[in-house]
Amino acid sequence: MSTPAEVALPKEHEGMREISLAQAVNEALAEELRRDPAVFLIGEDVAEAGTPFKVTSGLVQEFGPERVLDSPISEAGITGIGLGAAMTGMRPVVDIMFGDFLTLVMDQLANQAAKVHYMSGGRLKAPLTVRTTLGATRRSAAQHSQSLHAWVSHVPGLKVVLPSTPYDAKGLLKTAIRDDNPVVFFEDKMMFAVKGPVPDGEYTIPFGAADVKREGEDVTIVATSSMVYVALEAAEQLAEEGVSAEVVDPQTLVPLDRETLVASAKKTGRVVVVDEGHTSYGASAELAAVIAEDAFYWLEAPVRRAAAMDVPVPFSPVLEDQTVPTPDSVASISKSLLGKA
Amino acid sequence: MSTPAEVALPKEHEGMREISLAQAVNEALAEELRRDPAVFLIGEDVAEAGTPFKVTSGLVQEFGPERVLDSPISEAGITGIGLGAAMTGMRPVVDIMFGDFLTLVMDQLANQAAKVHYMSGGRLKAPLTVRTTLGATRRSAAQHSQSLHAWVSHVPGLKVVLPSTPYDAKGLLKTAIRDDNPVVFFEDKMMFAVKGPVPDGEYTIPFGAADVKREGEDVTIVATSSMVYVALEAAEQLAEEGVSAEVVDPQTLVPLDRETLVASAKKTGRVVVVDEGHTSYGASAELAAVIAEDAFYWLEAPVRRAAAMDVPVPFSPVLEDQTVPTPDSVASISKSLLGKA
Amino acid sequence: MATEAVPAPAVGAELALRMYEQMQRIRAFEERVDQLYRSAKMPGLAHLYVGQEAVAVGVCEALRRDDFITSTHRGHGHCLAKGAAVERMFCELLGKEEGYCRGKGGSMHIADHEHGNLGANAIVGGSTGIATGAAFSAKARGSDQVAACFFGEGALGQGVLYEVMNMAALWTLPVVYVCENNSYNEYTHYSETTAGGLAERAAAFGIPHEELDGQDVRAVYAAASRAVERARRGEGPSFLVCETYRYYGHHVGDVDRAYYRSKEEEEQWKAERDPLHILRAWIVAEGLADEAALEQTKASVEAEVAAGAEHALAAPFPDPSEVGEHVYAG
Amino acid sequence: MATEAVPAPAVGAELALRMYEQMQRIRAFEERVDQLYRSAKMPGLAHLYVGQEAVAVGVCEALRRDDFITSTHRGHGHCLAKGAAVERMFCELLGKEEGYCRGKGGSMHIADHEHGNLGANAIVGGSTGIATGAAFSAKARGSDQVAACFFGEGALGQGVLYEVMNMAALWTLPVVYVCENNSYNEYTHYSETTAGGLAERAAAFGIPHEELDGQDVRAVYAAASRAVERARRGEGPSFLVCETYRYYGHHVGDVDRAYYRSKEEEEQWKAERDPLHILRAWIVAEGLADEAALEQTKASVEAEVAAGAEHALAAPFPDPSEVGEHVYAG
Ligand SMILES: Cc1ncc(C[n+]2csc(CCOP(=O)(O)OP(=O)(O)O)c2C)c(N)n1
Ligand SMILES: Cc1ncc(C[n+]2csc(CCOP(=O)(O)OP(=O)(O)O)c2C)c(N)n1
Ligand SMILES: [Mg+2]
Ligand SMILES: [Mg+2]
Repeated sequence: MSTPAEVALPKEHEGMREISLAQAVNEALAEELRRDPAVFLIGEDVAEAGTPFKVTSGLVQEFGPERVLDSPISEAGITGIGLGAAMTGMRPVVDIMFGDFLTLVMDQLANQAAKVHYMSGGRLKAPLTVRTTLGATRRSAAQHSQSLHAWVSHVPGLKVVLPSTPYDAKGLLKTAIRDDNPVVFFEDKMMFAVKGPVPDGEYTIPFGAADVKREGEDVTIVATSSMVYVALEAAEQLAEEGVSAEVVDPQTLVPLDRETLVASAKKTGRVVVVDEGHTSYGASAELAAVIAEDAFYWLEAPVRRAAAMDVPVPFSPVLEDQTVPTPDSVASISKSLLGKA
Repeated sequence: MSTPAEVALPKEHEGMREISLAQAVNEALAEELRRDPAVFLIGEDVAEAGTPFKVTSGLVQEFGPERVLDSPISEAGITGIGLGAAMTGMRPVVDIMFGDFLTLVMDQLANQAAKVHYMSGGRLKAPLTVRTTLGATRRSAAQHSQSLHAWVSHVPGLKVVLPSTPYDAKGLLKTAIRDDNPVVFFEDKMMFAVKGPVPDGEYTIPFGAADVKREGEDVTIVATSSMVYVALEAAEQLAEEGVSAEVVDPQTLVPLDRETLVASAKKTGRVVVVDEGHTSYGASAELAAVIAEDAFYWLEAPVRRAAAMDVPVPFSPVLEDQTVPTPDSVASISKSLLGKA
Repeated sequence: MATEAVPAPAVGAELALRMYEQMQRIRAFEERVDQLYRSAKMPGLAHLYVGQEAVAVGVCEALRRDDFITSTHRGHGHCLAKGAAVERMFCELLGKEEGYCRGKGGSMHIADHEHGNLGANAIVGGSTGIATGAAFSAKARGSDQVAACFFGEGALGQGVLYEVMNMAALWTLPVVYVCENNSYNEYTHYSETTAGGLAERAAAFGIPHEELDGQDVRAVYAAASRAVERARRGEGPSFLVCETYRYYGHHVGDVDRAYYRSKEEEEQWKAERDPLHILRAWIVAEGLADEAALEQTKASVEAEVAAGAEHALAAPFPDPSEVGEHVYAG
Repeated sequence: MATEAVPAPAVGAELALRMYEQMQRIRAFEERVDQLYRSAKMPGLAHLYVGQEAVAVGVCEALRRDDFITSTHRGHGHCLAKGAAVERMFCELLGKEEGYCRGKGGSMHIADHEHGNLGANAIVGGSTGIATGAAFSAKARGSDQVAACFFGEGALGQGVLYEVMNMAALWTLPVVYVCENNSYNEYTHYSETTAGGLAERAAAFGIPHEELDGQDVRAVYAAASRAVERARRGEGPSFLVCETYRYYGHHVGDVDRAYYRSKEEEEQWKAERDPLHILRAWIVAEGLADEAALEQTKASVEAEVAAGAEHALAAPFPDPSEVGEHVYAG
């Protein structure tokens, strides 16, 4: 996302603290490590360094180097080891530092982890969580900026989670770790510092339930991960112009809550899908296709996509900033659907 | 595809021979090897064995083991070597035996080959062709039956080709080898024996031009690779019931000929997309989304997808056969769009 | 560096006869698979283990039931050697509901979790991560289980093997890597695809290794026992290179093999280095059993195999509705 | 097996002074990059090469202009050593149109095809395939070009390295693998991530290898010359392990390093094993130049670097419309 600014989220509860998304993830990991001796973390620089994003800081101190393991730079190997451990009684959380390195683990994820339950006729299972990142505009160039969630979403047997707020991240990550299936959990690097309210106590968030981040009547903006903030900012802009936008966050791409998405589309009749993956053959295509199919007779205008440009992410800021959806671009597409170009 | 039966294709020319798709690919490779000393083939068992599908038979005899290389079982390694050779003056054709093994080369393809031209500001280039396979119903189970073209189609910088006939395969493969970009070329394993007319002389087929395999008025069936045969059989069935179906083969998913697809959709007002990849987050989602967006005001019914089930491909024939689109299922979806359920 | 010369447990009569029976069972099973294919009764293809029986049996006899194995596309022998039943295996190969994987896996994905078989694998080298992870888990759970990871010499081409061997060595994981060198990667001789030595690949990570005659089940058993006990004692991984040979083609359809290996080579292995002959001769020479008793064993496993195949042929397919089941657990 | 002891070309005055200048250029460049970062004038991060200069310079001086190199995330030193101009490099690091990649690559993807630099790479081990493929191409085209493949010891964790080393050995490709062991994979000491030896990883494939002092540019040059000439003669790959050290953090933002390495360790390397000190002392002792002349060289590259940075700061960004260009060639 291009604007990591904190956005006041609609949700407000009692007994909430304001913590960052990085802290929320850290708490989820710590709580699950405490709760279940089968849980362990493995990844590059996850122990003393706490990852480059400082997401796992402090965990090795509490749980020791046997449960928080610094690994060699072997993404395929650690995912394979995580899988074998998952198949034999453990609940590994594998840290793949940049989502761009999913390229290296697709065999372990797609050919092995995703299929073992099915191929064994339900007799083996792989309760494996892979945490990784997505998102551009960090000036990290083409190999450290990709949002590759569409790939894993295309693989039956994997579940795919894209939280947008600290609250969601914590609750969904705990669900992921307890799930008996391989789950790929994407965190936007630009979101780690974003703060939001998180309750003190224990909670989990179920998979397959989209969350309406803002209610509205005129247009539906379906947005994933940090694009939720872009959508909310766009909704603010639109509100100033008298347009009421509903922002829907699918939260999990697999399983997908088609019902909530389609219900919102039917209500507003106009939909923009915002996602930070490349546009073509991206997650936004599936979301758009599902809505265009199921809400067909309710739509007043074509479903539009605002996703990343179909270019490798360039380094130069003047170029990179153009490649991602922005509040302005989302607001302007939304208005065009309402004939207010 | 479930029905590898030969289907009479509409195209008829003078001076044609009937050859199999395997032979057509073989001819394309031989001609390009003859034409350009920079071309070489590398892959597992491509030399004396001629691949398990006998597609490269005879080439090592003509071109020698320096240009037709049996490699170790190192998919990532040979793709990386192919890339380095491509960047320094060669035109490698890398053979990835089963499309399922693309899992192992995604880093070389997506992080390296796809991006090198862009990342270098246009100063380096990678004229690399990767030939691989797709398609189920060969009783090969979950790790030898996938159709993973959606993944590579999502990566800007790669071109993606899915030929359906011997004629197309030959012309498109020659274009791929001459292209200055990395191209992933998918052949359906079940199609190798399918025969079709191929002219004697030299020809190439441009990328980005969809081919209308059958003209019709009532419904458009967009179909990729061997699904074209399924679509044509469905069209035959529909014709018997008085429904005129148009069958459009995109031929290249990247670049995509949106115009031809959308024009057909506008003409018929009803579209089914048939693809052998899994449905969710698959290539069919992009094709459906593009059509639903651009032909929105012409559509009489939602764009429907007939793609592979979202399950790992099961071994047992009674299960596997259910996972893929069939002429019956495509015809029945088409009829439902016309209110003839 | 070789695995230390801890004295291998002696092979007594009971063990020798069990190994003989298991090897015969594998051979009979595989020969029946070939017939099923040739009579078009089996869907798809299969990669037969005939000729390599001593490796699977020698290693698995050194393991406990609760130890793990991971296997390959050529996995029937490993599966039987680890304790699977002939009948349920045939059911799997024929895509029947009673199969180990309810017909969903087939030959290349057969798994038998009751006996610790975490599955055959159709990706060359694809189970090396799983085996190493199972060893990690055994250690993390404080159990003394061991994982044996079978793969062909072709898997030395897959990078992930080196990644996991490094971690197995670093973290002293209880895993035994079993490289079955049958000289061929499909249709290409391994000397055309493999630089340097085979055992050296493990030596690079400081992993103890042995090269041994994979046709002599007693040699395999002895080396495997050393490696397994080493792992169980918490001393980490080992690597065994077993020289062996497959008698049939790469898969059942590979019948014209002259372009990649000679009839003489095949005949020589069968005549001089057949694992069943070698063990049988030793049993008889040692007086542990006579020819008649061994013939009796052979006849009995052949009957078991024939009955198993018949049963499987008659068994029902899974209900078509199962296609959508088991995509997700829970 | 070490690379054969062919006598290394002697380092004369001209070469010594050129190497000194190149090393100074790299150091001055990197120190300026650090300043640019700290004054918030550079977008993103950069991984500085300070401390490792002798490796890039020693290897690249053994190469011809038309030889290839591939580089890493820590790639500025390689790029300069292979002949790149300071000004265009700064332009790239600042995302400017005049940069080697028109600002599209940045620090981690800087490439200079005019001097055979096929690119830095932000995937650890990511360029090992490219380098080996460039060597393949050199051989296939009948040229006598050589490819040098730089990587950190962390890349020994990546499987693809083993895949391509196997093929380089099998096909006697003219590639020199240069492993720069600076002891750290980011924030983790390599002994925690690396089992066995480093050079043994190449030995497994029968690749000749040498372990050497990466702070002594003459030692690097000598070993690289042997390896390069061997490759040029058609005798295949070599593997060099260069012991070295990075003075700065893993990247410019890594300033609090106490949790993973001590100040003493850092100071000791700087005081006792600085590659510039070592070369300078030798040059003076041999009477090839005096301190004043060397100071003069230093001042002149520092001026060049300062001017290059100023130029780049003032240079224009690419036109925004370029974002959609260069996705596809042709
Ligand atoms: C990653 C991968 N690449 C290629 C193949 C195709 N393939 C199947 S078996 C085989 C040869 C394996 O040789 P080896 O490992 O020696 O086992 P063997 O067949 O001799 O038992 C190949 C290349 C595959 N299944 N997986
Ligand atoms: C495949 C991959 N995994 C992880 C990273 C993140 N990362 C960047 S540099 C680095 C450490 C590299 O260590 P080494 O290879 O020794 O090089 P050095 O930084 O010491 O020069 C890591 C883990 C990466 N860029 N690529
Ligand atoms: Mg073999
Ligand atoms: Mg290092």
